[in-house]
Amino acid sequence: MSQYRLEIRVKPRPGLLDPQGKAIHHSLNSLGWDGVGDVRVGKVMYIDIEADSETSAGEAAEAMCRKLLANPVTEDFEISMIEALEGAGS
Amino acid sequence: MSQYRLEIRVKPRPGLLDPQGKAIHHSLNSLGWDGVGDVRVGKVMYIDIEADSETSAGEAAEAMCRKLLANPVTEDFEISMIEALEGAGS
Amino acid sequence: MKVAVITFPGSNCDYDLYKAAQQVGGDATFVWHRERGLAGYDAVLLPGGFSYGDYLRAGAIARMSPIMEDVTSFANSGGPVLGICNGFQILCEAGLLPGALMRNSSLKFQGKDVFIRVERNDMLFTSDYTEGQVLRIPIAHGEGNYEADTATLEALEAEGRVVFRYVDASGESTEDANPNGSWHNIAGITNAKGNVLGMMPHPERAMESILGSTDGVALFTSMAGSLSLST
Amino acid sequence: MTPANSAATERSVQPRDGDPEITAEVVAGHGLSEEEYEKVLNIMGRTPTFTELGVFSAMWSEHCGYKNSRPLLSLLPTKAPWVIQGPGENAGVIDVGDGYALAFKIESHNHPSAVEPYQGAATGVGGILRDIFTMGARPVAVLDSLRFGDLDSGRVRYLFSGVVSGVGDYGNCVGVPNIGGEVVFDRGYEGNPIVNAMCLGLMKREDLITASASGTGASLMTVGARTGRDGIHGATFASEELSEDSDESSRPRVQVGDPFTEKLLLEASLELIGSGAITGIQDMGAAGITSSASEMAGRGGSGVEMEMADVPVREEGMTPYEILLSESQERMLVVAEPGREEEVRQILEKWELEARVIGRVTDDGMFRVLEHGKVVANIPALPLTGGCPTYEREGIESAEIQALRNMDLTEHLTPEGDLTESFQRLLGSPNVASKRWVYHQYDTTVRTATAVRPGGDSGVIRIRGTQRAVAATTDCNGRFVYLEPKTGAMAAVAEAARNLVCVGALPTAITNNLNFGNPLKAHIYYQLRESVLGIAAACDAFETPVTGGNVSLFNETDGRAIYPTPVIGMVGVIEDVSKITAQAFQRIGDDVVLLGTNTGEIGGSEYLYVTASLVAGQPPSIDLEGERALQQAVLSMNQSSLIRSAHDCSEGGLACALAECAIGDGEAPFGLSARLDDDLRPVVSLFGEAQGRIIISCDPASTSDVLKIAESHGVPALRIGAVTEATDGFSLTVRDGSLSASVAELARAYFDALPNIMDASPATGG
Ligand SMILES: Nc1ncnc2c1ncn2[C@@H]1O[C@H](COP(=O)(O)OP(=O)(O)O)[C@@H](O)[C@H]1O
Ligand SMILES: [Mg+2]
Repeated sequence: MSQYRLEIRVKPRPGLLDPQGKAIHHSLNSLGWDGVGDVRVGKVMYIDIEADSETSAGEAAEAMCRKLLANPVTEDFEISMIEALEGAGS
Repeated sequence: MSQYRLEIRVKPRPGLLDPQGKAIHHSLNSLGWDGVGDVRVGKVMYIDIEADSETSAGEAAEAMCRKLLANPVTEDFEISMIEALEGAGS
Repeated sequence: MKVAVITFPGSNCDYDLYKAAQQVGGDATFVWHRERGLAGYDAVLLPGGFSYGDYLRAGAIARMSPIMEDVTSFANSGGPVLGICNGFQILCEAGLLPGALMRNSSLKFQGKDVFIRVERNDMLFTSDYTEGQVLRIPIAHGEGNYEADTATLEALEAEGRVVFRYVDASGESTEDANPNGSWHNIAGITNAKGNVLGMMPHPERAMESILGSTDGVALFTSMAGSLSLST
Repeated sequence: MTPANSAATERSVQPRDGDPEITAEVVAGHGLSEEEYEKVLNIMGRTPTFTELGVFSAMWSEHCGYKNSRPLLSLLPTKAPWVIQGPGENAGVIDVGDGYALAFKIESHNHPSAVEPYQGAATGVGGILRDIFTMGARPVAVLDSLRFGDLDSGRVRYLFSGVVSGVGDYGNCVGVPNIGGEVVFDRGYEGNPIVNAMCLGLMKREDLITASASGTGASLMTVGARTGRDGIHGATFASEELSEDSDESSRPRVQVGDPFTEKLLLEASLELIGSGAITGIQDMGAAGITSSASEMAGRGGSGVEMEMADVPVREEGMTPYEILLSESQERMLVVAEPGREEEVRQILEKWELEARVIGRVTDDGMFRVLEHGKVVANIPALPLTGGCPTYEREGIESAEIQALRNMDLTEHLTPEGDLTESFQRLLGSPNVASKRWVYHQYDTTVRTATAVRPGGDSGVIRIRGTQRAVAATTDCNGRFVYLEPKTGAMAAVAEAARNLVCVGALPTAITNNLNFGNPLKAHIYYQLRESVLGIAAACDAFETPVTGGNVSLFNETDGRAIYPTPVIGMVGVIEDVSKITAQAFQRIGDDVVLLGTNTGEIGGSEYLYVTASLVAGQPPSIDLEGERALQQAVLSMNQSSLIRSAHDCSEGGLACALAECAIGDGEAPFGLSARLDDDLRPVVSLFGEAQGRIIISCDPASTSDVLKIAESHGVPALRIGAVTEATDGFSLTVRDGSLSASVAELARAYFDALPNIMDASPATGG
C-alpha cells in the first residue's frame, strides 16, 4: 500500500448560474481589471489516500466524487494526482 | 490582446483548522473509505483575462489574489494557466 | 450623537442598527457605500447582513467599496467605529481589525441567543456595562469563527483587546458555550487604540423586552454617553 | 430597443428557421393532450409555431393552468370584510388594523427539491418572497413546511439537510426572519419530499399594487437578473411524475438561486413601487416571461408585444422559445408609466441591477412575441391564461386505505416495555422531538420584530409603531388526511387555528398548499376533492377565508403517491403584543388545566408509527363547533390576562404536549405533577391525538375564572395538576398507569434526538 495525494476540483456545470463568480467578476471589473471576462468558482480538495496503485487511488477518488464530494446535478469534477507519498505517514 | 483562462486555487494555510476538510474526512471514513487520511478544502476559480501575454495575464491574476481573491491571514494561493483562448470571444 | 450607518448592497441589519441608535437618542443617517465623506459624524456603524452575498469571503468585496477609504481615515483619526457581524467581517477584511472570521466549525449557520461576557468596561463602547457582566444576545452568522496568527492572538489577550467572550449562563467560557469555534471564545475585539470594535453578536437585536432581551441597550447608551460628553 | 412599431404592420407569424416541425409527438412531448391541442387549434385557427406551442404548454400545465384543481378551488370560501385581496393575485392581502395590510402566501418547490434539495428549497423561498414584495409589501417573515421520508436513509438525510440549508441560506441572506414551520418524517414521503415555503409581508394599506398590465402604450420592462437557459420548462416538469431517471433528464432544469440579487431586487422593487413610476409588477416565476406577461395582460384586459432581442440574456444564441420559458430566478416584469422608463432604469441602477424595455402594452388583446421585428408568436391572451381546459373527475376512495382505516388496533395498544419507556421514545421521535437542529440554522431575529420565534405554537411579528402583531403557523397531519381526507383536512385547519389562539392571536385567514399525487387516478382525485371540501367547511366555521394558495400535484415516484398533504398556512392578528401567551409553563405552583376532551382517539397517531410502524385506524374526529368554541374561550382567557401559558396537543398526544410545556426551551424547565382519571387505556389516554385540546396554566387564584370562561363557551375544562420544580420530576398518572421521569432526561430525549441522528452518519446524495 502506498499513499497518494490527489487534487479534486469540483466546479459548477456550464450554463448554470454562478452567483459567486458573477459577484467576483463585477468586483474585479470595478477594481479596474476591465479585461476580466467570465469567472466561475468551485471547490478544490486535497485528499490523501492509501491505495495499491495510482490507478486504484484515482478510482477511489472518482467513487468519492460520485457519492459525496460533487453534486451530480449541479457540478462537474476533475481529479489529478499530485504526488505519491511513500509509506503510510503523509 | 489575447484571452487567457487561468485557474486559481485558494487553500487554507497549513496549520489552520479546516473544519470542512475534517467533516469530509469523517464522512468518507464512515462511508467505508478507511484509507483516506488528511483532507483539505479550498476554492478554485476560473478566470478569463484579456492580456498582452501569458506573463502579464499571470501577473494580473497574482495582483487580483493579493488584493481580493485570497485572504492573506488564512489562505495561500496558486495560479496556473489553463489555456490561451484566441481573440476576444471566449 | 450623529452616527453614520453604512449600507452595502446586501446589508440587512442596517435598519435595525439605525433604530437602535435612534432609541438612545442618536441622530442616525444611512450612508450608501458609493457615497464619499464622513465629516461631521461622531461615530460610524457597520451593520450586519450579507454584503455582496458573502460571496468569495464574508466582507471581502464590501471592503473594496469607496466609502471604506473614508471609514479607514475616520478610524485612523480616532473616530469610533463599530462593526457588528458582517460589519466585523468587513473591518477584518479591511485590516482595521486583525485576524479573520472563518466558517463556523459546525459548518452551519447559527441563529440563536448566546451569552457573552463583558471583558472590559473602560471603553467608550462598554462604559455602561459592568466588567464581567453576562449578556444575552442573539447571534446569526455562518462565518464567525475568529482566527489569527499566534502572535496576534497572544497580543490580543496580553493587551486586553478581547472585549466580549462567549460564555455559558453562569459566565464561564466553556467549549459548549462557543457557537462557532472562535479561538478563546472570542466574540468581539478592539484595535490597539480602542476606537474600533468588531463583534459577531447583535446588540441591536437586544433592545426591547418584547424581542427577548434588553442587554444590548447599554452598548448604545455607552456610546451616546461618551460621545455627547466629548462634543 | 428594436422598435416594435416597425413590425406592427407585419402581423403574420413567421416560422423560425431551425424550429422543429409540429407533429403529434412534439405536441405530446409538451404535455398537451389531444383534446387540449384541439382547443389550441381552435383558439389559433391555425397550427401553432414551435414557440407558440411552448407557450401553451407552459400556461396550460397543471402548475400554471390548475386544470385539475380549478373547479375544486372554486368551492373554497374567499370573502370576509377584512379581505383586501383574495385569490388570483401574487398573494392574498388582509387588513390587520391601524392602517396596515398583510400580504401572505404559501408556495411549493417539491419537485425541484427532490432533484436538487439545496437549490430547490432556496429558489422556493426566493419565489415566495417575490410574490410578496410584488404586492408592495415588505417581507417580514418566512415559514417552511417540510416533509421527508424516514431519516434512516442516507438519501433522506441528504435531502433534509440540503433543504434546510437552502431555506436558511436564502432567507438569512435576504434578511427575512424565519418564524416557524413544520418538519415531518414518514416513509410516505420517501422519494417525494414536500417543501412548502410561506411568506408574510407588511405594508401600509395604500401601498398595495397589483400585477396587471393596463394603459395602452405603457412600457414592459424586465428588471433584475439576466435570462439564462436554466429551468426551461420547469412549469411542465413540476406537473410530471418523477421517474427513476429524473435525475439525469432534469439536470439542465435546475435553477440556481442568488439571494444577494434578490435582496437588491426587493429593495429596488419597493422603491419602484413607492416612486409611482410603475403601474404593475409581477415576479417571473413558473414559465418565466410567458406567464408573467400573459397573466398581466389577462388581468388588465389588454395585450402585450415583446421583442426577444431586447431581453438581457446570460448566454449567447438563445431562441425566443428559450427566452420565453426560461425560469431564471430573481427577475421581474414591470409596467412603466409612459415616459418614466428612465426613472425606472435609474432606480435599478442604484441597486446595481438592470432594467430594460422589452415591449409595450397594446389594446388588441394579443400576446405577441417578436424576434428582431419578426412575429414569432401571436396568441389571444385571454384564452391563453383563462382558457385552459379544466377537468372534473370521478373520485373513488381506495379500498386499501379504507381497510387501513377500519383496522382493529387493539393488539397495538399495550406497550411492550413500560409506559415511561414508550413515552421517551415518542418524545425522541423525529416528528415530536425539538426542531432546533432546523431553526437554529435560520436567522429568526433579523429586522428586530420577532416577538415569538420558532419553537412555539405560532411565530409572531410585531408591527412597529403600533401595539399590534401578526401571528402565523403552518400545519397538516398528512396521515390523518390519508386515512380520511375530509376529516384530516378539517383537522389541519383546526390545528392551525389552535396554534394561533395559543399565542393569543385571532385566526383571520388562510393560504394553502395542496400537495397530492396524480389526480388522474380516481383515488387521488377523491383525496383532493374531499380535502378541499374539508378545508372549505373548516374555513367557513372559523371565518378564516382562503386568500390564495398553491397546488402541487403528481407528487409520485414509481407510481407511489405521497400522503395527501393540504398544508394550511394561517395568519392571525394580535391587538396587544403585551398579551402574547407563552407555550411553556411560567411559574411553580401554577395550576394546569386541560381544555377539551381526552377522547383517546389514537388512529393515525405518532404512537402507532413509532411503536408498530403503522399508519392506520380512524383518525381523530373533528367537531368544528367545538373547535370554534375552544378558540374563543382561549382568546377570552388571553384577553382577560388569566393564563400564563397555552399549548395545543398534537403529535404524541397529551403526554408529549405536557412534556413540551415543562421542558420549555430547556433553559429554565419545570416539573409537573398531574393526574387524569378517565376510564381509557393508558396508552390511548396518554398518546392519543384527539383534536380540540389545549393545555393552559394559570395562577391558582385564576383557576375558577378560567373554568368559568370555559363553561360559558361550552368547553370542557379540567384541572389536572400543578407546575412543580424541575427537580421534582415529571409525573403524569392515569387510571391504570403512570409516567414518571426526570425532566433533564426528557429534555435530553427531546433536544438531542435530531442532532444525534444527523451527526451519526453522513448524508449522501448517491
Ligand atoms: N421547518 C421549520 N422551520 C422553522 N420552525 C420549525 C420548523 N419545524 C418546526 N419548527 C418549529 O417547531 C415548533 C414545533 O413544531 P411542531 O411540533 O410541528 O408544532 P405544532 O405541533 O405546534 O404545529 C413549530 O411550531 C415551529 O415553531
Ligand atoms: Mg402546536
